[in-house]
Amino acid sequence: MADPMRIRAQAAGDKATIRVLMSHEMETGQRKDSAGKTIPAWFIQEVTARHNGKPVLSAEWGPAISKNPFLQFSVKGAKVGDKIAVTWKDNKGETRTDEVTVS
Amino acid sequence: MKVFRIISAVLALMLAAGVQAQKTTAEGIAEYRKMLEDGNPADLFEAKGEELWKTARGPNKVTLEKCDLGLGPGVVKGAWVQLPRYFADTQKVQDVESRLLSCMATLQGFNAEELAKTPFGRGEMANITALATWIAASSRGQKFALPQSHPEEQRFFELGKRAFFFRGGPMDFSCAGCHAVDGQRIRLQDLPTLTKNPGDGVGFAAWPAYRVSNGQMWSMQLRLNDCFRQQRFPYPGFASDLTVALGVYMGVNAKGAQSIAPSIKR
Amino acid sequence: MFNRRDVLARSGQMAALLAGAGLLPMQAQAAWNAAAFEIKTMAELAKAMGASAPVESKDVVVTGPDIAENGAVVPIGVSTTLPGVKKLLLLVEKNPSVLAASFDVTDAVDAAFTTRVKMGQSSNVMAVALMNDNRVLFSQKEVKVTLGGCGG
Amino acid sequence: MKKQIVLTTIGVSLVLLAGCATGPSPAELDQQAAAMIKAAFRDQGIAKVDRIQQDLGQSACSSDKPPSEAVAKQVEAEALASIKWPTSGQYIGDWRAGERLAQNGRGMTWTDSTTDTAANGGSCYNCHQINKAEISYGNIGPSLWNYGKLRGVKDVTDPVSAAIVQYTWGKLWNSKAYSACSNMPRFGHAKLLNENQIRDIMALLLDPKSPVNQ
Repeated sequence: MADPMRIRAQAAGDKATIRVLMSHEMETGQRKDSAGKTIPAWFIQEVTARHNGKPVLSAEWGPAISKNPFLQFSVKGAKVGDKIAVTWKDNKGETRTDEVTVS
Repeated sequence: MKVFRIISAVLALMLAAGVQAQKTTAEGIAEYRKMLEDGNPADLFEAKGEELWKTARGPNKVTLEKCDLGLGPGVVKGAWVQLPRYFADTQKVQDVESRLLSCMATLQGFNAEELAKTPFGRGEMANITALATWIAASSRGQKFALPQSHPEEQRFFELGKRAFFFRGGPMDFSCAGCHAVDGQRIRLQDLPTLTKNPGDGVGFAAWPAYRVSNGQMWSMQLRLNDCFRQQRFPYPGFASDLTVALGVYMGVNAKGAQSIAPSIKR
Repeated sequence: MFNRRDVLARSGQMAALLAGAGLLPMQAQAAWNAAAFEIKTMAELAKAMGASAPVESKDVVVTGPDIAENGAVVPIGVSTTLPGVKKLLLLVEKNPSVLAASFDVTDAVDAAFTTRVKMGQSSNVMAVALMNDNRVLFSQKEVKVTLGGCGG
Repeated sequence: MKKQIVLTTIGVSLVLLAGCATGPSPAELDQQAAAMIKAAFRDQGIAKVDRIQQDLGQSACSSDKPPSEAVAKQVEAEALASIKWPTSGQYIGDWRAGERLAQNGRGMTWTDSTTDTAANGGSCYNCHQINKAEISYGNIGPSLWNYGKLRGVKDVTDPVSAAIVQYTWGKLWNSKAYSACSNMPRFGHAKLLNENQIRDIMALLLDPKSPVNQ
């Protein structure tokens, strides 16, 4: 199973800044191993976020996003104590969701 | 007409960009590094390390919570900035990774020799790196103060110093060749002076670090291992006396330097 | 410096890119948009022309370092303060696949996203805003990728 | 592992023998350090443990103090005598190939598959500014921008340039001939680069047509 994400959600004014680190190889499918064999592509394709269960963000990624991806965005109206959940899904169909409380 | 307006706006922007590009290379690199500081993937390894410390594992199915990192069983905070140090139970000077080998063997029942032979980034070695990352992070902001009271600690400092200046290999390189003079660079990479305290969060006080070039978490053992690779030396044993002695030399020299580990590096 | 023809050519390329990527006109996407991420080169894109010409706009912002010490991790932000933005795209011109990321903008989030991309070489990076009224606005910035370390 | 344990034990007993107050003498520490270094390394790929057997120059330059003048002179004399001058007196190759070698920092590590010089770069930009167009350069060595031009080289075959051409070849072949503890590798002597590769780097530095001399 994939390692957990690290999510920080900090409220400031009328919104909360969300910073996410995801544990993922983000293999492009263009690299070769030491034996000269192409390493198959393996990367996160979809990222979604929910604020207290309501979808607020959806993104599509390609393999150009760096290994162990970082994403920062702001959710309007999110207050201290609210829940922010982030989900990713990769091209192998693996998925992971983690949730934090806004502080 | 609209097109012309757009074009002139674009040209104005291009001119502005031209002025901006006057920045020096060093300033540009500094700006790049600054941008990466917030959101260091080392956090992922730190979290994994904490989890591993508290999880019952190994043949004995116990946690590492009774492991003594030098400040007493289970004390993690503050331990990092006093390592490597002498441990009476093993009668050895040990760095954090050497010490983790001992704890994983005696408490959890792992085979230390097998662990030490595991390649970096694989299996239990990846776990040791994550543990070291968390242990280092637990002393973030503290100043290095390696003990030098035990004769073995003093001896390891002297041995480490000699190893630091040891010149060899097909390119005649030593640690000192790149890390004994202020202000030196390889390509654009600044080289910390490790024969003295190079400053807060520089050199010894910056590792473990997340390496963006390969997306790996690098412990001090791996850092030294790759230094020797680049020096064109043969392969140094994991947690060997040589690598621990180099840690003592650099750590003692870094006395008073504030630890920022885990950091993020090129 | 860019002359008028370059600017127009760039707009044309941008339009071609977006049309080829199935992003112009706007379409509902249920699944990951494979076509968008399969675009390999600007030349390939030049074949398919269409849609309203994208224009550079100072209201669309792409942020990033002037110099990246390592192309494996280049921090890039895309944002706009304009109302009525539907999607924000992050493009790296000289990557094998130019589209790096696409963000759907809802009322619940700021149209501002920061992530990190891989760059194989020095290149322009672009933020592209697809607006509700079908305008396409973009801005760009050059990022130099240097060779760091010993190269060994 | 076994070896290390034995060595540690020896180390501890040495400390005990020397008495609690003083600890081992500098000479004893030198010996212990040598043993520690020997015990730590193992072969990996092309990087064999014989690489840490030091020659005179390496051991003379392995402390925080420079060697005595006599030793330095000896190292330099031996290095100078070791220089192989180019066959048929041909010193200059192709600066374009030289630039590629200067950019290339690869070769000779345990992750490289061969010690063949064809697999190696010159690593020049790691330590030197050379062509100003390359902004990513190191500063452990001096800037080599305008190397030939500053030294008045207008024609590399002109006898007035012979001295600087020969010195440059010698420096690339065995840098220790001119400075016993030079940080620069001995590219020819240590078989890091072959004659043709050194000719190409010579051209990068000395050819009036090279971008370095514009």
